[in-house]
Amino acid sequence: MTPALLYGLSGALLVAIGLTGAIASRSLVRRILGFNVLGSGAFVIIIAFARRVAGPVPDPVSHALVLTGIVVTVSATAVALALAVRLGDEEDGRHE
Amino acid sequence: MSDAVLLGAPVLLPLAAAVLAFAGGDRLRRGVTVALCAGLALAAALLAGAAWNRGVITHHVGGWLPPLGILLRADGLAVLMVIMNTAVGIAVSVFAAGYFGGHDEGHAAGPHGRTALFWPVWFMLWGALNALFLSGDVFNLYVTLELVGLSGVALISLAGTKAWPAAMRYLFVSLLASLSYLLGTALLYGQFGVLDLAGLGRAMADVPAARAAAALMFVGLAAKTALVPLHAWLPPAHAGAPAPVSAVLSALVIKGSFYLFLRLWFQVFPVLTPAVLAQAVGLFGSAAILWGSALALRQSRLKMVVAYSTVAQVGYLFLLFPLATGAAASVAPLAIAFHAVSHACAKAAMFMAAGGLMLAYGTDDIRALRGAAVQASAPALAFAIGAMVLIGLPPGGNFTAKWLLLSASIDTGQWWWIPVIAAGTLLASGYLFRVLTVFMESSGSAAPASAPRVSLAAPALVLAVAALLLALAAPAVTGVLERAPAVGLPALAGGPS
Amino acid sequence: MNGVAIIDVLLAAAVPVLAAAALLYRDLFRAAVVFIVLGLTIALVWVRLDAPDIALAEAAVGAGITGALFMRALGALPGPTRSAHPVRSSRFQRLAVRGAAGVFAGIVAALVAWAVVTVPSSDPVLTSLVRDAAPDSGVGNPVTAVLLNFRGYDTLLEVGVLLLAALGVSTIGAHRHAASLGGTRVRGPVILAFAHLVLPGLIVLAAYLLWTGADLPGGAFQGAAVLAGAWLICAFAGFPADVAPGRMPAVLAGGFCIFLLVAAGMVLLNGGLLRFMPATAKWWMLLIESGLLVSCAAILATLVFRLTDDDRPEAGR
Amino acid sequence: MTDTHAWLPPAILLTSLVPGVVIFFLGEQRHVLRTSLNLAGAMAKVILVAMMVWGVFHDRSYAWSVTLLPGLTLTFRADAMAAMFASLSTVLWLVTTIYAVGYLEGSPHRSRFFGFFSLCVTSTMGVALAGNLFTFFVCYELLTASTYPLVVHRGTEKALKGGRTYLAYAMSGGVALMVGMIWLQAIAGPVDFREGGSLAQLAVTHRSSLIAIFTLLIIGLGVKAALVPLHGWLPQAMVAPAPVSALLHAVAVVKAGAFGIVRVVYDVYGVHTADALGVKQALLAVAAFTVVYGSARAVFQDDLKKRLAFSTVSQVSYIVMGVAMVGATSTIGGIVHLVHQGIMKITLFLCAGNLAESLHVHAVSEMDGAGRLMPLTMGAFSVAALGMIGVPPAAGFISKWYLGLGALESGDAWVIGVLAASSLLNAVYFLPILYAAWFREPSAELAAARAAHAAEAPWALLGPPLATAAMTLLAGLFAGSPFSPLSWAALIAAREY
Repeated sequence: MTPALLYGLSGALLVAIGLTGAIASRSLVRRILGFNVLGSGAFVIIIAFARRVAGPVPDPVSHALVLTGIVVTVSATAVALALAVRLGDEEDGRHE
Repeated sequence: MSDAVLLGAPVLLPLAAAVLAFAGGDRLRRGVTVALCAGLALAAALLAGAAWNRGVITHHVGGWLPPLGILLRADGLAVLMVIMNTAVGIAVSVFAAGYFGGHDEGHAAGPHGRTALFWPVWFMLWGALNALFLSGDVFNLYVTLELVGLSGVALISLAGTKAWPAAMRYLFVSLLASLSYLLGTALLYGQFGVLDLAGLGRAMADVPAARAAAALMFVGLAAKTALVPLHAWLPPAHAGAPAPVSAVLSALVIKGSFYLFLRLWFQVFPVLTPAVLAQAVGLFGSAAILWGSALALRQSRLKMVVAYSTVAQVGYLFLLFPLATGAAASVAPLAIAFHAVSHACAKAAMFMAAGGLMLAYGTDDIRALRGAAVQASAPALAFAIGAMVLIGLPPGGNFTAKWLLLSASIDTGQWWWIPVIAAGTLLASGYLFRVLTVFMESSGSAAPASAPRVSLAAPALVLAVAALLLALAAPAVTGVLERAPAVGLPALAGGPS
Repeated sequence: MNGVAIIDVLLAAAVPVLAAAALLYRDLFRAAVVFIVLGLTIALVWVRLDAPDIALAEAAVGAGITGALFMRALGALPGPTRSAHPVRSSRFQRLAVRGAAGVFAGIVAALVAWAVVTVPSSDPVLTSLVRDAAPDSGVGNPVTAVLLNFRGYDTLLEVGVLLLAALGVSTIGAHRHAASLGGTRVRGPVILAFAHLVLPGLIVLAAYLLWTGADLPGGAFQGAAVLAGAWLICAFAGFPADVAPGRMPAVLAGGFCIFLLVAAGMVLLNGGLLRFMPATAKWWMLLIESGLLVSCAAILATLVFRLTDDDRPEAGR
Repeated sequence: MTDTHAWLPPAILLTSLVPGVVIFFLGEQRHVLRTSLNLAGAMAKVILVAMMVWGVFHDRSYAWSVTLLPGLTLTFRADAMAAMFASLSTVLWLVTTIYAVGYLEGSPHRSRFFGFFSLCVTSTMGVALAGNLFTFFVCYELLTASTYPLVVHRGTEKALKGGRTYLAYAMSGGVALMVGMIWLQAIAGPVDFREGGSLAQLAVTHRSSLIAIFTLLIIGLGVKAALVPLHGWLPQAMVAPAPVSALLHAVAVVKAGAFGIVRVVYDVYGVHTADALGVKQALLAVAAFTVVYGSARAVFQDDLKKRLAFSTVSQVSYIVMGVAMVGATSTIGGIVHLVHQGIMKITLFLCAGNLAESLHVHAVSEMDGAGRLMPLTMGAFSVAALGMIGVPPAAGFISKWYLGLGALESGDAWVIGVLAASSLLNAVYFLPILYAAWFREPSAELAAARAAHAAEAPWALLGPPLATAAMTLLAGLFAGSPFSPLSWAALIAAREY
């Protein structure tokens, strides 16, 4: 059980929880939370893969990918929240 | 003309224009739009010429060879997609200038400011689509997919409050699809250690990680392409959006995720796509054709009919896989190239025509558009020609695609696609002529609230006629695809060779 | 259990638990707080996995900015829905939906876990390629080398996504442009003291992160997140944080514009998109990064402010 | 055969396409320009077709082709059969244009009408000059697309219903034809029309599929050739204005179907191959049944145009019967009837239009004394009616004579019985009309109508039917002359065998 495998499985668990939250929640804000958890799960898996061999420096490309991923996720979250607020956080959003 | 400019221009020009349009005022925006349209037309022409003479055009961004650096590559299919993107993009830009110049679709327009934001977001989308068509790196494609998705959501929400629920659902589907694609990329990178499509294709093996990645990526992209049963989000989003946005979404954005699906299927995962999986995808395609058309028959709003027609036409695209998987040579890829370009032009023309009618009549309820063939003849004619092309009447591009799909079905002995295509044609003529009949009605037709503006109908007419005469451009399309063959895609078998 | 310390086991367990908590708490505000804690825990995971750059980014952007976004959104939502949820569909129906989603998510996670387990335990070929090419990249920190040199095109599009988010929020929020930061005033003595104390430090930290990014963990995005934090504190504390309305779009799009100009410039100078010569690579990248620092900070701050239309003073918590 | 005049076939098509497109965009009130454009186009086409007929008579070949895709070429070629159908269409289009200008005086949307009218004739000429099955199909489908707006021109509920039925039949037929053609191309490669057919050697190896393909092709063509049970749309399409029902449903649309069957039997399969496959007997049976069924239904129609419509259903099957019998004489009979029926039926429809226009007479029961009020119109009507019955010296007699002789020659003696029965039925539904018109006193309303205004139609509406009536007589009397339809049919038959 290397750290990579441990965190990899933890990432897989995050994916499961995030996906459930993203699909099944009724509140839009909670679904956006779910998406963020799902994204973090994917990033944990990527960085876990980067740490499979105990070398001085883990794989820098994975780190660059995750950095890009984090920025993209925050952008998507911002747009999603802007819409969710306008829709009053109701699933069918019939507020206006 | 160095490859860097040939492949860089279609991506960087729109992004630069987006920055200028966002930072500058109205006066600057009109100039930027004209300059961008001219620039992209020139870039597309040069790229096509280079591909015609030199075959596949490639450029290593930053000078680093893959797998380290990112490869930009334009093979025949990519060049066709860029040309389609440019042609439809220019027409939509002209239409949008007239459309947003006037008043909004009579709904919560909000301050003029919001429609001014249409231009930077649209240019971003335009550049992102070109980036998607030209990129050869699987993670870079994730970023372009996200850029396309987010700009789509922003454009839909331009239509004001009534479009926000549809924009929200579109965003959720887009996010789920992008994240599942990202997970797939993570697993591929973990397993094979490279990120460029060609490298992945070479290293591909039937291992659990590859299977998981394939499943995640294909389902995600199928959701973004609104393949039945993952299509429910499309009609409200495409019909709710302002007309130029609906045209772009249905004509171009759908093709982006399908193009990626095709690239992965033929270049990266050929090992993992057995014939039985291809047949399954073909079945989903057939379900889309029949189910989309059936729903289109029952719509009372014009834009909903056109939106469900997109769901149906997407089904034809997915017939490519059963007909081309495993075949050494097949005409199916050529058929899909024709179908993609022809559907893009015809669908964009129909949505623009519907937008023009909506501005003139104030509503897009079909019953209220009685006698449009007389009162608003220009948009009605554009819609009619677009409908004729989509039904598959010669000499349209869809007709050529249908002809090649039927030939491929018979050549490969898969005769069961023939009744599907035949039924698709009849159903399409059903739900489209239903609308045209209402246009031709003379009794009890009310005059439109405002006279339809020619500037709105002209781009629609030009695109519709282009789609109608696409069959005559067949030698050029075949030539580009043969001179710059796409990796993994079966060669064109149409030739006497 | 080679190389696995107790802390790893704890962190690996804590992360999913916190995630589940964030999604199950009835009160959305408490869920958001747990989400921020989750972000910080994941930052610790990054530290354990020897990914300092990502730890910085996760803490500043993942937990910080995203947390601020959620707080801002929850602040704008009508009160009652934030806590008790009007149960329209029957409990059984909601359980069925949640159960089905759980099963589907379980299958996906099992698929992913199965892949994670069977992945070969060798470093990807790219690691050695980066190590060999690092000297020519002009920077010491390999992550920055990958981000701005080897895969600079990714970062270009990524900044595009960020700028697009600012545009999207403005489009949805019906504002002419992201003309001004605006935002709410808190005027509390605590925030004023806190601002006086921490602002100069944050700005110096942001500049430091930018500069060291070349050779040590750090970089434009991390610096931008810190600067955005400073910007928010300024605005909340009521200090004049507004850029002149007309020039705000230029600030937002400035970094992206510089990046585009450099990309195109390299075609003219070195004959390739984003192709830097080893000698001058460091300075071009620094130019891009400084542009990104200011613009991304402005964008992140705008995302938080323009999220909602109302500018009423922050109510209660 | 040198290919000296490759420009001729496309020039013939352009003489109606160019005016058509220009007329589309002409303002409603531009009568003079529109009429002159129409007539100029018609005259130019007549001259060019005359040149072509002269050239073909001297064994000169005119072929123009463009290759769209490998295996898909658009070819227009003038052979003997094409020359005949082209000359028939051209002459009758000129006549009908003159009639239509007069008939539609003062009615709305004439630019749209004449635009589609010209497009329709262009596609008919395309059908005539098609050099291979693919080109034939392209023009065949364009014919559907361009005739639909003419059928629903008036926009009334009845017209739209008729249009819907027409589309349902035509689109289904088109799909059947397309599938059949692609299947044939998959087996035999691209199929060009060649005198004597080109499937002889394939008949042995692919017997069952060739029979299935023949069935599909005949179903596709049978819709327009109004073979029972595919004839349902023809009577309902009679709701169109008189010039439309005259040209389209007596000459263009219906003849395109019959001409298609002639092409398939003679130039694709070849007479002997079709006979060997045993499909000719089935075709003969269907045609014979349609002949009798059409005439029988016509007897019970009170509406004049519906009666003429069912008469068309029966008469077109004379052509199919002639084609379905093996033997030079029956071929001559069938092909010459293609021309004769066209001339006679157009006269009847034009006269029916005059009666409806001047005396508002629509039903047979209202025709008492019409002869006294409109002697010239009724005179032309009588000549054509007698010709249809087969009374010498009118043209109808000649074609029935040759069909009878051919039946004896090919051993299908029972066909003479069918001819006799049909002629009898013709008499039963035509003679009462003539008797009522000439020998009965005009009813009260008709007398009042005579007092109201000059009973006889204006010259623009009177000239065309008189001309075509004269042609009926001339074709009968001068059957022996070198350029008569009969001798031309003999030339074709000679080349086929």
